[in-house]
Amino acid sequence: MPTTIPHPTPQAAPLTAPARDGLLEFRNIRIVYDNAIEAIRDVSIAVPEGNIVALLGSNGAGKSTLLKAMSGILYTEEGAIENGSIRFRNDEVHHLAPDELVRRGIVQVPEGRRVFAALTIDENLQMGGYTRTGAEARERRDKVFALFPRLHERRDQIAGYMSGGEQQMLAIGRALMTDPVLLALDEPSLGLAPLIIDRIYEVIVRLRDELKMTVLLVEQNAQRALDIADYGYILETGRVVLDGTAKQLTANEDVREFYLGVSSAGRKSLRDVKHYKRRKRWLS
Amino acid sequence: ADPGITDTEILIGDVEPLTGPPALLGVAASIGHKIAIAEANAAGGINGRKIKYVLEDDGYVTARTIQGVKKVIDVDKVFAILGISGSGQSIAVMPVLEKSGIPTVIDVAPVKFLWEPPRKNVFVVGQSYEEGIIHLVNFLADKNPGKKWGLITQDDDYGITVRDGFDSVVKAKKLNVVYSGNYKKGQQDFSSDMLQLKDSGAEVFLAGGIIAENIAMMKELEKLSIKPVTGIFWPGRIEPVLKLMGPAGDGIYAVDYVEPFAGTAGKAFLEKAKPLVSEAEFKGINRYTMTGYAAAKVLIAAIERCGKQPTWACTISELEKTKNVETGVMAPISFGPGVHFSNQKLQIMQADAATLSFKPVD
Amino acid sequence: MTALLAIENLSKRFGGLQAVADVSLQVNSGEICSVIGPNGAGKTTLFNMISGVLRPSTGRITFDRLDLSTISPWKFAAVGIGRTFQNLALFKHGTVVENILTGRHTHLRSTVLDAVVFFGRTRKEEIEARQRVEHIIEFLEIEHIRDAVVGTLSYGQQKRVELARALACEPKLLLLDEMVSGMNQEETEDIARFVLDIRDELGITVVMIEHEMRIVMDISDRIHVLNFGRKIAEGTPDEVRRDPAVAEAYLGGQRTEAMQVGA
Amino acid sequence: MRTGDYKQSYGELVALIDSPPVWLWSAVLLLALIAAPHLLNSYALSFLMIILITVTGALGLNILTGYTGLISLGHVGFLVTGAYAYAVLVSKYHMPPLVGFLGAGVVPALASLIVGAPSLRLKGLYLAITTLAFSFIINTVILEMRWLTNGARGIQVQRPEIFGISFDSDAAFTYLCLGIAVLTLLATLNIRRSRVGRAFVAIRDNDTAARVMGINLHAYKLFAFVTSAFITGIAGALYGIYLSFVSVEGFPFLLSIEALAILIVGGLGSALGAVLGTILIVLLPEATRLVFSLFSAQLDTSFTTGAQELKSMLYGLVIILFLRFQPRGLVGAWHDIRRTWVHWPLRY
Amino acid sequence: MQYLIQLLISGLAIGAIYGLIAMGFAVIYKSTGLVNFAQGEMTMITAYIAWTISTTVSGNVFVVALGAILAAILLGLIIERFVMRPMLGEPVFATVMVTIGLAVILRSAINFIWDAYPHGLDIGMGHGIVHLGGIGVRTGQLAVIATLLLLLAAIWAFFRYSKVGVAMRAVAADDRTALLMGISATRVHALAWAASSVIAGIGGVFFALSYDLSPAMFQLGLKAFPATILGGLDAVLGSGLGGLLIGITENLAGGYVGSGMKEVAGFAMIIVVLMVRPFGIFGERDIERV
Ligand SMILES: Nc1ncnc2c1ncn2[C@@H]1O[C@H](COP(=O)(O)OP(=O)(O)OP(=O)(O)O)[C@@H](O)[C@H]1O
Ligand SMILES: Nc1ncnc2c1ncn2[C@@H]1O[C@H](COP(=O)(O)OP(=O)(O)OP(=O)(O)O)[C@@H](O)[C@H]1O
Ligand SMILES: [Mg+2]
Ligand SMILES: [Mg+2]
Repeated sequence: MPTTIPHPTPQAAPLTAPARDGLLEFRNIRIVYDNAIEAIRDVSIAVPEGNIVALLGSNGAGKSTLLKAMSGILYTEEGAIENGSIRFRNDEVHHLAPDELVRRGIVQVPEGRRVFAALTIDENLQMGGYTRTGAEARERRDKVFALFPRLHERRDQIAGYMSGGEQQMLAIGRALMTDPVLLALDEPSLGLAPLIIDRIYEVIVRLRDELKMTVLLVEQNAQRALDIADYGYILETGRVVLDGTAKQLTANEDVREFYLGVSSAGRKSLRDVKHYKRRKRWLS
Repeated sequence: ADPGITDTEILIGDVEPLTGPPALLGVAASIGHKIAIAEANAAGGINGRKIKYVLEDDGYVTARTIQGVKKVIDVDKVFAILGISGSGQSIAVMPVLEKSGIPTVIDVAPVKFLWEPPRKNVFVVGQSYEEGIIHLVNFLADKNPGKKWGLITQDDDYGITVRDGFDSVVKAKKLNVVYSGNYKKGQQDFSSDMLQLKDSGAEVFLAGGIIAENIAMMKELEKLSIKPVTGIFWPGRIEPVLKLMGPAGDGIYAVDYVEPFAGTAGKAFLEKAKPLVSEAEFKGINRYTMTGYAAAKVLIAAIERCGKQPTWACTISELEKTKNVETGVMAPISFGPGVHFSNQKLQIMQADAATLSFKPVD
Repeated sequence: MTALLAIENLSKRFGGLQAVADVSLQVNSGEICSVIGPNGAGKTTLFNMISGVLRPSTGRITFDRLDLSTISPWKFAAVGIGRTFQNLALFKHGTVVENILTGRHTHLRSTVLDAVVFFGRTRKEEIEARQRVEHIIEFLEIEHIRDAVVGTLSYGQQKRVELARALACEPKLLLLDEMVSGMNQEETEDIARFVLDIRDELGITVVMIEHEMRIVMDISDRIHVLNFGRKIAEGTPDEVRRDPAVAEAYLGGQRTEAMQVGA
Repeated sequence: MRTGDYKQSYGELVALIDSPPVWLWSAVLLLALIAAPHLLNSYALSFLMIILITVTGALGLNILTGYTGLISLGHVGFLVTGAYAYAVLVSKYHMPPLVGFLGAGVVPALASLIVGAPSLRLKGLYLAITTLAFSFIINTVILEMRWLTNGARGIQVQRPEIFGISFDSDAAFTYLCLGIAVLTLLATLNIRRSRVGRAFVAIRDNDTAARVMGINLHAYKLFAFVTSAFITGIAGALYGIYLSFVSVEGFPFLLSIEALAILIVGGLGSALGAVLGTILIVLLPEATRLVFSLFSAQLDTSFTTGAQELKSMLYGLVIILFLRFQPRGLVGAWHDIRRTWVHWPLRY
Repeated sequence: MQYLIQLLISGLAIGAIYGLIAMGFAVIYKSTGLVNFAQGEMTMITAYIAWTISTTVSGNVFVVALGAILAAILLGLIIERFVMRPMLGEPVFATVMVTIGLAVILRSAINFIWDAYPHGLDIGMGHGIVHLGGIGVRTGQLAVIATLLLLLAAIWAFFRYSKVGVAMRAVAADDRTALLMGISATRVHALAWAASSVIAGIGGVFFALSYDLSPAMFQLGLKAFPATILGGLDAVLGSGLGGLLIGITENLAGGYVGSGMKEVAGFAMIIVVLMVRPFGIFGERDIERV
């Protein structure tokens, strides 16, 4: 089993309840698709209030699956939680309907933007504020426009025709419309220009620092994520293989090699990548 | 022995549309069969054998009619067949019937193809649409000489037959036809058609619809405030139609070979039927009940004449010997050697909106 | 070096929006070249015009000395232009092998009637196609998923299948739209290696759209920068990195050092 | 447990049937079908005929709707055109039946160009409605061309005689249907594993990408229309012969819907699905009848319309429940069963 | 001239009925992305219920209207809850097929509960004939045209201004993401089914008023579906207008060309219109970006 490496994490025994407690907790959770594909096996993750927690891992590791479980929409893809629980503010929430979860303050920006293509930007935002009253929604919309002026400029445009980056902004803005306590972002930097990523990360940090929002950040761009995160988990094929504070992770040799692309000799050029590479130690 | 017959029972099969809109005809015909059978059974059956009736639904889909007929022949192994669905359907099952050689009396949809040329084992009770039309048009033409004529027909086999009959009288009597319409089966709105009719100034009108179509046409004419002399054919001659036409339906002419229910023969038939069928079935009685009843009577009588051990061959030859069999619902029925069509006598009747019934016209 | 692709004063309007405005650029044979620019700058639109998905509003695209406006869009593949898509455009009910086989379309000849009979020439040509596909699968190291239905694969794997499909067309010019977005470092390294191999071993000219500066700066020979549909800069990675206009419009100052090799 | 078949050569990759058990089962099935006409009574045989004819038609529709993703709500239009082409050529002009069958394929194929060409710009249901319109228009045309088609009177059709072999008996006619169905199945599978089939599927899954791969969308959509109409037309001719009487009324609009139902219930886009779907849809009414007679022998033969209506309600209900629990159709169910079989008793 | 006006009026009247049912199609399509092949049957049930109310409870127009609307709402809700909701998240084709199965059930249910004979819906005013400048029109016909126009305005406002209206479009576009935003897709669907059932049901009742109830009435769905396509599947208003257009075309063709050409004329027009506007007159082009 995986944890043969001596990494300094408090989560030494994965089979027990997590050592840290948080606003949102996944406890020993196991998720199966189609009654056949086991996407998540016994994962425990805690997201403490007011923190940014990064969730890293390669393609197909199960990151998005965890977020789907959190939002209560697994059933739409024939997925089901077979074991374990999800707790929010110490209540079990994994059996709640999606709209109830949103009302309680859990929201996610889904992978791949998923804006309502046929609706205008304004209408997309309105849908974000669906669970809120008219006045609340208007107020929040002004805040979103302040955060992303570009959305304001094009508010009457059909969302489907916007560029990828614009759509990502809209998706985040739409999620903020729900007035969340916990915001989960599934790969927010996907397909965005560096400048925009900077902006979005600034926004994420501000959400934590100024609005005391709790953020669960799923990312491929490990460098960026660990820069702003307080704590991080690394997921591989449905298991947590490593976790620790952002600092600890950044210092870990494997993480540096495989997620940050830096070796002891500093960052290497992609021109010089070798065909045969060192194996990850947690796979040995 | 031939199939379908045991010491105590004799099986008769039938395939009718029992679901969907044409159920109106299929159910009514099957009730007619049932009345005749119940009557015979009450009188001790056919030489001691009770008649059992096997009925299949074809939903008015030709392929299912074929399967239904094969089922009653092959699986239920009936002794004889009655009825059989619409005209297209009975034409399509002809090869199956002929090949099997089973005695068959058709009553629902008398079309020429079924008896021209005569098939050895198939008999048809009724009258052809063409003859019906010719009779009606001749009657109306004699009564309304020199008038302008209008006609509308359905775009199917039935419609063409009606049209051909009409055309033959037009030619013979040199009628002045000012409107000739042709509507698509299933059409529900007749406003433009009736407007055209009005525009043409037609004074005598042949409504070639079936049921709902005729009602819609009459109501449309009422809206346009014209009331030509109108004639309809037997498929649409059922009493509830008059209620729906309201005053617009008063005085329309119809042609048929079965007795109207308002006449003495009709009343007597209803009297007889009442104790033999359920209440729901009694409500389902219409003219097709009479055609079904008559055919069943003829068949039962033929089997009966075969005595203790009826066979197909005997039944067929006895059917052929049918001579002036009284059924009480239409003129006496006769077949003959090589004549497998009973060629019923026609009569004209007229609608009376006050009593919601058709009354014979002499 | 000859220009494989020459674009002159190309523009595209969508209603009131000028998505690409008066862009001219050249891509030489054997180059790896990148197009970068902020979101909505018109990069994908540019690719769409080069690959025949959209017709330009004005301007000219010359490929291999052929004016592309003179041929039907579906012939672009036969001329030698292959591409991948920003948001994955796979045939998601088919297996990996089938998807890649579809890429061989222009190299096969059989008609409907041949297909019905599936004998002789048709059979031979199909077998040959499969042989080639196996080579591509080997080249891109996706043997383990060759029979999987594409829709069930992870994003990174799907991207690789798309690349394989484009290679099956045997293009002279390969357009890659955000190949490594959504990939982690390790997978990015793999793709970088493949792109280099594609150029070096297969001799295919590559144009990439990327937001991931590591790959852009590390492996491109030339970079073109678009902003609001216009070209604002062009040059080697070093030139572009230092260009203040690019920094302001796109890179956003503070992280450029991190992209320096060896930093 | 079988662990898989390892291929030795590239040639094996294109084989239609690549494992010995499948060969075995196909052979057994074919033998069973050949024996069937001598074992079944004519009622059961009529189901077999209908199934074989319907399979042919469903495979035709499958090329257009299942493979290429062009929904047709008017496929009965091709069916009726094929039936009339055969009836006119053979019954009216006394051509040999082979010519009739050829005409039954070619005439609908030509007609499909008339629908297909203007529909190239249309997608999804917008295309579906033009096919629907086509089927209604074709009915009107047939009814109007009385000199050729006898209008609403319809045309009698005899069972054919080809190369001196009479297909008059039910058994012989079943063989004819079987032969054509098997050929159609082979043709469909061959198309599917070739360049053309892949192009069809590519158009269905992503037309932009298909075009970038060098697929001429217009041409291939028309190919799909033509191939599909050709096969459907042949099925139409067989159906006409089976009915022994070709008339517009014998080909109600309902058949178009039923054909789609077959594909969906079978599993869209799969030839095997089309076959399984046909069997289910054709036999379902019979099955509901049997269920009914189980409950009450009296209900079944009594002629209260109520019982008949209940029967068709049961039919609808079965379809709904089936799709509820097996939305990917019979093919999906088949895959699930196979997976369970291979993996049992391990779950994942 | 009078001939033409007469044709136009009856065209509008039947077209308004098509339009109402077409709007029923469009409402469901717009919020669930499905074509409801049972629309004609649902329309028919509402009309039959109205008839039953008029013959057993009261022939008063308001009683019948209220009863029919309530019945239609209930019907829509029941179907959504027990037939459609279990199919949530399943492939579109399978779900559409379920509506076909539903149509079979409803059609048989109608024949089971009522009979195959035609019935006239007689609620007093509908059958009255008024003469406008020498042209006879039934009051029911005038009423259906007015109702359609009223509903068109109401629905336009609903989709334009109400949050729920926008939510319907959002759910149709991407129900999973709508769920993530806290929009209860099931509630939106239920609303859509109820609304569609009512709108189409009104069309059915008017049809029964102007013509008759008969087991063939479900075929109205087959007439209205093309109208929906003509107007644009996702355009509720467009569908209403599409119905009017088809009604008028059919009547003009019937009045000037010949009655056999009625249906063909309607379809021919649809084909011609789709050649020019592939997504219907008011439909929105699919948003496709690569
Ligand atoms: N709807 C589904 N049905 C079946 N399997 C699924 C489904 N969605 C995901 N999976 C499987 O579950 C596993 C985890 O997928 P998930 O999308 O959660 O990964 P991820 O970590 O988000 O990857 P990525 O970085 O590519 O987004 C994968 O193996 C995937 O194939
Ligand atoms: N089919 C279309 N119709 C209307 N507008 C479009 C269309 N395609 C693109 N646009 C618009 O053109 C502009 C350029 O889009 P494009 O997709 O080319 O940007 P991009 O540079 O690829 O951005 P990104 O990096 O985010 O992918 C955007 O503002 C977009 O909204
Ligand atoms: Mg993911
Ligand atoms: Mg782009």
